[in-house]
Amino acid sequence: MAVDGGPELVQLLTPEGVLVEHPDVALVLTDEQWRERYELLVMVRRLDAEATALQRHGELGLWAPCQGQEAAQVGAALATRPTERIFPTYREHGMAYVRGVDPVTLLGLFRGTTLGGWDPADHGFNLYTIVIGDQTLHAVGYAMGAQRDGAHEGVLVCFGDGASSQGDVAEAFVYAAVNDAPVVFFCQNNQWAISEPLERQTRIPLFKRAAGYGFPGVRVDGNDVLAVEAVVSAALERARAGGGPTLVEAFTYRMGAHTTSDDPTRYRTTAEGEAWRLKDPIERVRAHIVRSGIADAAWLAEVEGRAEQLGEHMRTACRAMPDPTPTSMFDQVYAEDHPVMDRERAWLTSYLAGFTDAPHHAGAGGGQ
Amino acid sequence: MAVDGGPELVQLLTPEGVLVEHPDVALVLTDEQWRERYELLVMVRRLDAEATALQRHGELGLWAPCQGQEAAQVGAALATRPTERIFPTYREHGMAYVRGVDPVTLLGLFRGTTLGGWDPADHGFNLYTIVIGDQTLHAVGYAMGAQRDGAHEGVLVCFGDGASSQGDVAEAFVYAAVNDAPVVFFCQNNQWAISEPLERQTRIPLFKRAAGYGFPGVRVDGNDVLAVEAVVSAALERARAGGGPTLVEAFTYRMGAHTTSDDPTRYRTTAEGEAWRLKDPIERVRAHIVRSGIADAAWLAEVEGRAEQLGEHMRTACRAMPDPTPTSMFDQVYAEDHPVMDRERAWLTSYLAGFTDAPHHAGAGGGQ
Amino acid sequence: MRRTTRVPAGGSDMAVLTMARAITTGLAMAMREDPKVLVMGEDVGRLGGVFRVTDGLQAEFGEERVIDTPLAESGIIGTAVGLAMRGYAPVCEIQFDGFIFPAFDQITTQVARLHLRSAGTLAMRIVIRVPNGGGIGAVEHHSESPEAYFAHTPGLRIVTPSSPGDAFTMIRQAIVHPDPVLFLEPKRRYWEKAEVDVDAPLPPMADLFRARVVRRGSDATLLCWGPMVRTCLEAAEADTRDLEVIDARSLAPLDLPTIVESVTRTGRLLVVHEAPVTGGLGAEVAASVTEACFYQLEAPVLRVGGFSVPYPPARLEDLYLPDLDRVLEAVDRAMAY
Amino acid sequence: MRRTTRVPAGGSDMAVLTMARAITTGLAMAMREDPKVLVMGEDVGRLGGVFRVTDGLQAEFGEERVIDTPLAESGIIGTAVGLAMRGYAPVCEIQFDGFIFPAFDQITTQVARLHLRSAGTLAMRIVIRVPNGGGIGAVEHHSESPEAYFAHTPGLRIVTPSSPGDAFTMIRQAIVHPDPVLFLEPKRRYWEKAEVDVDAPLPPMADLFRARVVRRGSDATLLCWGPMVRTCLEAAEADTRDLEVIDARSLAPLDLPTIVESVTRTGRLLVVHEAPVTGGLGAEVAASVTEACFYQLEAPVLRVGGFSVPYPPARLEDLYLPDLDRVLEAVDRAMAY
Ligand SMILES: Cc1ncc(C[n+]2csc(CCOP(=O)(O)OP(=O)(O)O)c2C)c(N)n1
Ligand SMILES: Cc1ncc(C[n+]2csc(CCOP(=O)(O)OP(=O)(O)O)c2C)c(N)n1
Ligand SMILES: [Mg+2]
Ligand SMILES: [Mg+2]
Repeated sequence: MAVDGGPELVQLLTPEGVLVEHPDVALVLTDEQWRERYELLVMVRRLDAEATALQRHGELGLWAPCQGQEAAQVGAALATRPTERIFPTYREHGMAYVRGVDPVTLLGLFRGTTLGGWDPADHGFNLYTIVIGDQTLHAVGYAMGAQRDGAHEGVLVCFGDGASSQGDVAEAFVYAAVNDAPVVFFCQNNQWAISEPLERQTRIPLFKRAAGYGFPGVRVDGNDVLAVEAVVSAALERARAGGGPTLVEAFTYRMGAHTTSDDPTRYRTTAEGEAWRLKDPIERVRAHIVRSGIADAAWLAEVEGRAEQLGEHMRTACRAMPDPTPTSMFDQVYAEDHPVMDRERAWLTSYLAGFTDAPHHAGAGGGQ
Repeated sequence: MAVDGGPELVQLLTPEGVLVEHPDVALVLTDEQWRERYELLVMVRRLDAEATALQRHGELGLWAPCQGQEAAQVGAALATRPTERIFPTYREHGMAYVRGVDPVTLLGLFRGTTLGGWDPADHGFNLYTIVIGDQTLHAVGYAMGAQRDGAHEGVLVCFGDGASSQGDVAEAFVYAAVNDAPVVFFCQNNQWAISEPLERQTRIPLFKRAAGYGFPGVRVDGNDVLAVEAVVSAALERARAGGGPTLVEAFTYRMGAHTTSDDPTRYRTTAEGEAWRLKDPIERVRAHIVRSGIADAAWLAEVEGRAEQLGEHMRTACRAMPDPTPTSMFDQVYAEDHPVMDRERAWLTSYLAGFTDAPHHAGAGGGQ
Repeated sequence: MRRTTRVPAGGSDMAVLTMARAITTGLAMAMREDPKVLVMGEDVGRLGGVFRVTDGLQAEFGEERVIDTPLAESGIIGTAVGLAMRGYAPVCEIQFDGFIFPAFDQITTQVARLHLRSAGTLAMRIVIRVPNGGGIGAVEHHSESPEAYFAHTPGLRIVTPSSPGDAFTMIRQAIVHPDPVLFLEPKRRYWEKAEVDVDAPLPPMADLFRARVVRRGSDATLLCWGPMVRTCLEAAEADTRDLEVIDARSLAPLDLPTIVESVTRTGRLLVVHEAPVTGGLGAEVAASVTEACFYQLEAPVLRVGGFSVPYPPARLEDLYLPDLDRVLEAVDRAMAY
Repeated sequence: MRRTTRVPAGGSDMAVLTMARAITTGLAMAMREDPKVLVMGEDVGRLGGVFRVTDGLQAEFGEERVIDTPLAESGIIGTAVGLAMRGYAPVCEIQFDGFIFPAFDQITTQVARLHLRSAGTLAMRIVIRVPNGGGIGAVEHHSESPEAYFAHTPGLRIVTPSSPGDAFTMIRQAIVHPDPVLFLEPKRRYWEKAEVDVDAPLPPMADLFRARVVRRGSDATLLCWGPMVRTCLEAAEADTRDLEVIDARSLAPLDLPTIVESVTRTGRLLVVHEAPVTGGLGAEVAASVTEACFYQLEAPVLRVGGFSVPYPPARLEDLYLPDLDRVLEAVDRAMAY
């Protein structure tokens, strides 16, 4: 199982928190920016832990944790402009957070009260996509639209190492390449697709896939928020300038289970997890900002306090989320009137009215 | 529009019929083998012309000509062992011929009397596949079966430049790569997918696609029967030895229409056709064997005579092909009894029996 | 096969157009009216499509609006989704009915659902044009009738014209409609001609989903659509019984009131389609109408369709497809109850 | 969640098994009996599948026979086709019903047709296992009931068990059968237990396609399958009317004689399924049975199913899915005719 990203890995901040130079890639942050990044990473980890806990307490049917991938998500999202659209999978809680999406919005899907339910235009953050790979084509189409609008906008689309095997992702590469679409394919290679290690999807590093389609591929240390931001920024800049697509492989690790329904002890070793724990994306930033005096203990404690508030907010708001009304399931299937919706809505309304007590439907059960 | 295959093109016999050396690839043929190849090329061209003529005379609903691609098809098929399976598209008439499939067998599909109708085991030649790209996965699965059987067999699968964009073909690359499947992906880049030039499918040469999946890709002069045989032989040898897949891009040209329903004058220039005519796959072999004394005029005339006989055979046999019986459409949908087939077969039989004269169904019309 | 490059603009009231040309004309009009409308698919540009339905559009609107896509159907639909998210209105061509299946996932899990998934905030203003059905002597996969798959998929609308006039109007309505619309074009009727009023204003949108009684009758109702409308009209003309013929026009939603009203008068219903009968859309019609008209029906709803086998080789297609005789044989059976 | 690695071999007569374990046991038995049988899919190997249905198989049969495939469903089915051509009998797992659509093209245009296309020379001995239906509180795409799509596709067979015993027998029969079989596993019943005779000889193949009357009754017939069998049995038990319950077991082909015989006795039929009613398999049953029993039916065949919307968020699924009350409300309506 791969732990080492190999010689092509772009890294700017080592696991020990030491800044290193790279011949092609550079990014210098102000102290304020360093603190901002640290705080984002901490908040995202907290968000994720809180949602996991909410699932354990039966408030959510499922959660897909992003622990370990915070730097990849925060760094990539920070590289985008707020007007640029992000196309997530189902695990991009960190990106959502950077974009200002209230984490509670995400919970609806996992609680079973919505199928997503947010407006992508609100924060330039597209809906979660569960069918693996589908969103890569959407992103390319969206980018083709941006080209037609004459907008110098980039588009960021996420997918996983497992997703790299899907035909739709390959078609997205083809469409992006022949159209010079301004899209950055951001693959979080977290080493696992549920129980399948990377070796079941490819025999060579994933970033090399791009070369077969005629556009650049880069492997970046996905646990290095600085390097990710730098690499994705450069790729987006290229896209905006008409240079076409780039594939960025963020080499990272899914520290937790695939979802709260999964039991990773069945298929991977704790030694692997230990090795990756040493590359933690947050620890290295803390080491750097503490060592270089950018942050002190008091400020770190403040951040912890804000993280605690976020957790509190999520708990309260999650528990308060109302169940959808029964007939809401008919309301937005079509944009315009539809006789079948009218007929079934009317039937359900009168059917439910026929019960003296509530019909015997319980809440959400398990799930995968 | 590409006419020149570029520096990576493997060529052993120039358009002028001159043998040239290549640093990595070599193949020496006996005089007998040269004559055999020449004759095959001539026969395939004749077969194709005959079928085209049969379509014009209303005997076939459609034909997909392979003119211009004879060397690619003959060379690749000759590189296989007879026990090795070939997975064609719908245009591999040349491969079928090399494998000993009676051309008349192929005609059924285009005449509208069968949906294919041959047994792939008979000549190790799989059924024509019309849905673009699907057969590439079949070939990989078949090759995985060969691995499980411990057979040191290669598999040859054909697809076109257009097909390279299909998700299934990319998935076939993934499955082949991670399984080291003994398969040779043989892409006949004939520069066109109906009316779309190669540029609509890729921005870089197609053989480079393989590198993105971690296996070798080679571009060979598809109009050079010697080079194609040499390159495909090497790739198959590698596959048999457990070296995994190879992508071979045969750089060639569709001299005719996409099918007899197509009108290429709508989308390509005659100048392009002229340029390619100078690279004709048969002319160069004739030039070589005549110049080097391998064949004389009398023998060439004999070959023409045999080609004429083939044409005659096709004409006669095609016209004699019976229409399928009405209830045959129910007979092989399932391998075992099926009540719906029984019911519908019985209904149709009694329905037809109710007519005093033949029911008014005509023969096949047009088609694409 | 060459035609002039420029698609006729409005100006003359009536034009005699083939169904193919009527669709071209409707597409051109929609593109002129709304710069967000795009046309995309395999060979739709320079070639004008294998049926020439998009002929002349690239010359008029350029390569940015009439896009020759790579050969990948999931890609056509998937990128159309993204274009729709960006405010465009892509009209996708799937070259033949049998090639829609690689895009099945994008259509059923994305196109059909994104409006709902986004709580009504995303418009999936996508039209998927599909030359549909058999009868042209083609090879396998070129003669399918996949409407039942999509009619069972909530979130999609399906319409299909049977005449040049309807084709011209319906394609324009489908493009304006905010929901995704599958637009099935009966390919064997592409070359049939009729007068089309190319200047008529666009009818109200609700008309797009209305069935039309194309022939009045009192003994039995024939419900059909697309290619089968002409077949049923010919059967009705040839028969001594007084047969009503309804062109469904919209397959999702079905215009049940119009059908039920007819069945209430005639007492007998036959549904005629090209797709295999088993699990076909005729079953839905039969089930719904029987529920609505249980006491009015004097015979069970009978289905006349393709046999429950893959579309056969071309030499058998005239036996496979419902024709005048098959329709009338079923009428005989219905009348015998 | 850990279980022992080795799957119970025969030996003891009766074992109490969950449905999931019954399928595992049947798979293991089939693999022991025939070395050509392979298992393939996402996470089926080391993990034993997300529902643990293939748990222990890779440990017993190795990685060559229990294959963790790349994450690509079209690839799973497409390579299975090739393996079948080579004489293997792949049992493919599609991880959830909602993820079968990327493989729709390979299933409908290849798996379903290659036997026919090859004039009967190729056997497509492929089983496609799909955890099916809703009721487990899952997120989108994990609760679909796509059977109607496949029942409309000639060349496929579809079976679905409703009990551990049937699951054990039917998976083995499906694997032996030379035709491609879609094997739908009612996922919300995976954990229900029953005694299974793991030593019983395999019943005749024809049994696989036979419906079973699971409860005799005289007032009305409830036809159901998979997850709805238990629901219908509970409804019948709870009700004062004498309801017959039939487990369809085979959805393609449908065992019409058994259903017709029942309806001839009861005069009323309700079809209960989870899929959306519009265009669902209930329509096919209604149309066929009405044609066969026109004079016997005292009420129209009524369909009880999912609403005609995408499967809703989990908090609404108990309202979306037919339950005891919904079934009995429909019985009320049927009895009122
Ligand atoms: C088409 C499809 N097939 C299967 C699944 C089930 N599934 C959900 S996540 C997953 C693994 C995804 O792996 P990867 O792409 O590496 O992303 P990660 O979960 O590691 O972030 C699978 C198989 C799915 N959602 N969609
Ligand atoms: C899935 C699918 N989409 C579209 C078609 C229609 N079609 C038939 S051949 C063809 C072009 C194929 O081009 P290429 O792969 O280059 O092969 P060539 O015909 O040049 O040999 C197209 C689009 C098809 N058969 N299958
Ligand atoms: Mg992963
Ligand atoms: Mg080509």
